[in-house]
Amino acid sequence: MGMTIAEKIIARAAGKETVKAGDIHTVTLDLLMSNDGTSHLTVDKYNALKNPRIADVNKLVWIVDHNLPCDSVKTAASHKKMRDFAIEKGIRFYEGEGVCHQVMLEKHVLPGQLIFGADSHTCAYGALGAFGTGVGNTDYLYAMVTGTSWVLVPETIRINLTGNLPKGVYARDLILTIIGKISANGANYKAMEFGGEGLKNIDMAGRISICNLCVEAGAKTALMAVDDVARAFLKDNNRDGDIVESDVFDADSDATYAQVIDIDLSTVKPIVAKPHFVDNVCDAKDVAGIKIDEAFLGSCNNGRIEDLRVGAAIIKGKKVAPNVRFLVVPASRTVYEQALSEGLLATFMEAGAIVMNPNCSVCWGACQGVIGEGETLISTGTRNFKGRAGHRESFVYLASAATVTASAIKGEIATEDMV
Amino acid sequence: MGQTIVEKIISHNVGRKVKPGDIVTVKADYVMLDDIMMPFIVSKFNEMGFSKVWDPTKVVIICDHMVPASQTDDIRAYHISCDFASKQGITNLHTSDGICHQLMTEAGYVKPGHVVFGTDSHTTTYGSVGAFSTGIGYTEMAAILGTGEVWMRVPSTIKININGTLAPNVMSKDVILKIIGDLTAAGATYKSLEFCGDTIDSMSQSSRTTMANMAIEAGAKCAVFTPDTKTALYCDIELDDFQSSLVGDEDAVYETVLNYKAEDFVPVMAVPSNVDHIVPISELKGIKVNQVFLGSCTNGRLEDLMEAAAILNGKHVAPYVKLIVTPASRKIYMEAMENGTINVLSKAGAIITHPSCGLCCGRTGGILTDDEVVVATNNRNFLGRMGTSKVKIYLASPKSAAATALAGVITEA
Amino acid sequence: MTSFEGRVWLMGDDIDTDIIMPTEYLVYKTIDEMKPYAFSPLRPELAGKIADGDIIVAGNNFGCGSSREQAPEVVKALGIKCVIAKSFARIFFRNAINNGLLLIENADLYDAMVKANAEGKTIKVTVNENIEFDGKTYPIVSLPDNLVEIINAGGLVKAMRKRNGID
Amino acid sequence: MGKIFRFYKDVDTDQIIASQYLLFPTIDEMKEHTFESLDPEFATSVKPGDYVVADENFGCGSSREQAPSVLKALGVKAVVAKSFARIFYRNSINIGLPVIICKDLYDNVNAGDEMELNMEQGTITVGDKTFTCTSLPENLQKILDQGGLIASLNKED
Repeated sequence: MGMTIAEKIIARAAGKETVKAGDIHTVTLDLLMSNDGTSHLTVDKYNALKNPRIADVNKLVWIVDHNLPCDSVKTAASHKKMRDFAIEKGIRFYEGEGVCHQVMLEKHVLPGQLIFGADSHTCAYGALGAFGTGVGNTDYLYAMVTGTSWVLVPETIRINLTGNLPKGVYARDLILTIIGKISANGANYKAMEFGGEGLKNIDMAGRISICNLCVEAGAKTALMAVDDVARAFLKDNNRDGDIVESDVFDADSDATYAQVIDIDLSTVKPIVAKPHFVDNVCDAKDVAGIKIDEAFLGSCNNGRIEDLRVGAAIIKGKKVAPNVRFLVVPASRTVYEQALSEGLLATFMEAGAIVMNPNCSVCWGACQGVIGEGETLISTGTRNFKGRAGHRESFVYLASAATVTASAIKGEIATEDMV
Repeated sequence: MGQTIVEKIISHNVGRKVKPGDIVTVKADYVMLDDIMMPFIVSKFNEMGFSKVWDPTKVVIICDHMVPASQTDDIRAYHISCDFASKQGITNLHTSDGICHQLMTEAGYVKPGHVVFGTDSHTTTYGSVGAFSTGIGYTEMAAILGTGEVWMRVPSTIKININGTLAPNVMSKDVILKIIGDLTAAGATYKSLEFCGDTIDSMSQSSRTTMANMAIEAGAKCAVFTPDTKTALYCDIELDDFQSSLVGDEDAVYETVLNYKAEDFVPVMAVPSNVDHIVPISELKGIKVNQVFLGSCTNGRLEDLMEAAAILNGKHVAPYVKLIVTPASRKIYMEAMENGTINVLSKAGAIITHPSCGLCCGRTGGILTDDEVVVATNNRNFLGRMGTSKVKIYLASPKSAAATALAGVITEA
Repeated sequence: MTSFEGRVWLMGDDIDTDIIMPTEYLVYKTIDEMKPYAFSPLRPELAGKIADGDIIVAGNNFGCGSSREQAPEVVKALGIKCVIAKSFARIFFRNAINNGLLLIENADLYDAMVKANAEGKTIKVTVNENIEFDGKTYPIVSLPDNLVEIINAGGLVKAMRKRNGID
Repeated sequence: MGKIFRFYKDVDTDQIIASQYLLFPTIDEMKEHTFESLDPEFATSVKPGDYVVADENFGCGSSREQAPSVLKALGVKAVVAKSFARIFYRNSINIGLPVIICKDLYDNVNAGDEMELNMEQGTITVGDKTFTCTSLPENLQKILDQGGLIASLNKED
């Protein structure tokens, strides 16, 4: 009986020959990522343990990205608690290097790894063939102390891609289409596995964007087979030598799937997710003309160099609409410096955009960039829940980098071809 | 009898010769309104019964304290700013271009000889181009918006004469900090500071701006420099006869004249929690820091970023120390991108934010908590300004700040 | 001449505007919302203790720092009848007058009260004449005419309303 | 007996506890903001022993464990929903907050009704109506019985 990628990774981490969906196994984790959203609580719980200890400090990566630079005294106290703990225990610590998932993908994630992140979008690591999943800080603490955890082997939904995305349509539109199709809990407890000839035509940024957003369909993780595109990304980050070839998995042809979805990429259109759910999607054209107050190009979903290139190409020589705030937030220092050297940041600045330091920004709604009462935001961020971007009476539309940039120029929701 | 610079500017404005102590009514050449005060200004303006500003071309509205917003209610001030501008036909509106005091001269508003009021105490900054400018409250601003004029008392002048060459590790920030220490925080209250001497003549426009900006920290009403060719170049004008006359006369009456030798200045910091509590860095060496802030209307200009970058080039800030860089304006940020400064700072580990007031105004940009230490290039180290009242704030020059970021402890450049 | 008595809160030199009203609270919609945070960096409990008619006596340079008019407004809203200091910072002085908050400069009272550790004691103020404390009289100077005009109008807003023919 | 607080479908973690409170130093400081945008009165009106009842996919969204933690800190005895989002479910078990799947309850009760939960029998009683709920998988029941994951760690020592 064949296995899916998720099953193969769990089998490896559990030290088993085979596993099947529905089994519960104890696994050894390869990496444990935690950010400033919850680390201060993890520290408190750690200190309350009878016999506090860390199984393997080399597997821990702690990243400050949600509120940076810090904007309140309470946050500052929580950051200090996290930082002091990391220093004391010798935990690898990043502050100011970018959004956690981007930093992890650039510097740490490798194919075949099983990774817990105290952040739901940890499923992004599937773009490099790693099983990343979001956990709470108690789960995190248990894994940190014991080096292990239990996992329920998820069923897998297979998404087969064929063809090519039309011009002006992006991976972001594809994943919004899929979430709209299967709904916000359509993949609850399940793994989403992407494959097919069409996947080869999607660049690394697009793949990360797809995997990252799978949690919005409830998925436990998202996975893609490692191919030349993934290997090239690791090579660009000087980590191709770290690949363990025996951990590079692809699904067996006779693997069992809970569901198989076939998508012809050429049929995908620019999509917008309307307030207040990610699965509340429609054709971007159907909401064109809705007035916006702010536009956001960034986040672990769409703050990569490829996304900035798309935005910069659209806005070059044009201006942000009067009184609209267009936030451009590279996902990491690496992306920032690349965009700087390519002149993209200058293009955005020239157009009147606000270029912020790499952080989570308005995607998480408690950092610089929040929106006010009655305001409307169009965003490449991950979520559009009520109040997610700031005031509880505000509205968030999710879209691709192209649609967001076009909207910033028009001052209302618009697609690339409308500016 | 001769006149000081500020007496000449006010005389020119009111059309007759004035002397210190005279109460006069001046006409504003420009007024500067910042976002954080806009809700209050507009409400007072309405309460006073005005409907139209006296001259929309002379009103400049700048959103800088709360852009991008970190709290949802901050947006209210943004909308009030944009709405008031649109209703009053004010086109001088900057929603995300940088800090007000940088933009007032950089964007071409304030020129030598102007009389300018702003709803921020650091409005003294524009004295660097030979203007009279001072901070006022929002009620008074509302009255000026309606009438275009305001009463004031002609200040007496303290002349500060500096001659010689500054040491390479001494910046104009060290000079003004030392002077504030000597004058004390209230030593120049109600007075004008007039800077002159060959050290001042050889200073860049940017360095002079740092000094004018901080005059308020000695309580001064304003600070003025004689406009020269550098000023003319910066303001993109040719000085007219009046502007060229803005020199303190030989026989002008000064309240005090302070003479300094440039060679006597050393790198200093203002230590917690008073701007006039000045200590040479040689006596502070080794104090551990958690964060360094390079920015603000005091020291967020291209020259400041470049001086810091020269020290940081090819190196990296100390582990666990955050270096936060907030350029003073969009133009400065873009120039610093263009000439490679931003790349050097980023490679050294700096966190570079969008141009705004940032940490200096204490609402965002790197707030700290109990027992943390920050070395900052801005203008105030008051208790609680950057977080809790147990945060220790040291004010320094960009060079000293950069050297400190590298070492992780207070260090002389 | 008007005279009044009030309980005294003693504060030091250089009480800056970040102490009187920290930036964090400046965007609150109303002065009433800001009130509880007045003086909080230095004396977090003080705002809750100040009662209507109390008087602040301070050292040099009271109100130095920013131009935030919330500072004098909040002092007035707390019920402070007047602030007596050795000296005032310029912008604060102007803002206080514009809001009708009485400020009195006196060099000796503060030293005498600090020496006697007299926080909480009552003093008597006769406007434009003198202050009485502990059996001694401290003379005060009169305000310039143009300021008296603004105070008499009830602050700058009222003066402007009159000018615009509203009141 | 406890009172029912009834919420709809796809209640996400931002509604349970919004981002701007997550970095407060303690759960106790956060808990007064629970369900702030959906029901600003919730935190003050909920009593220990009360229940949260919801439709499908309760707790979707982020992995923030602050979400079940604030409910537990306010004394919520259990959350009963037609289904739960994965991370929320796991987090709740880990901290010892019972999360009960019951397909029929939501459609048959009103906010403010009094209900009784019997976890051993897997039943819920509201007035004269009784509903059957699914019991927890064995390994999860074990964690819950131990008093959450932390307690199990402390027991090992």
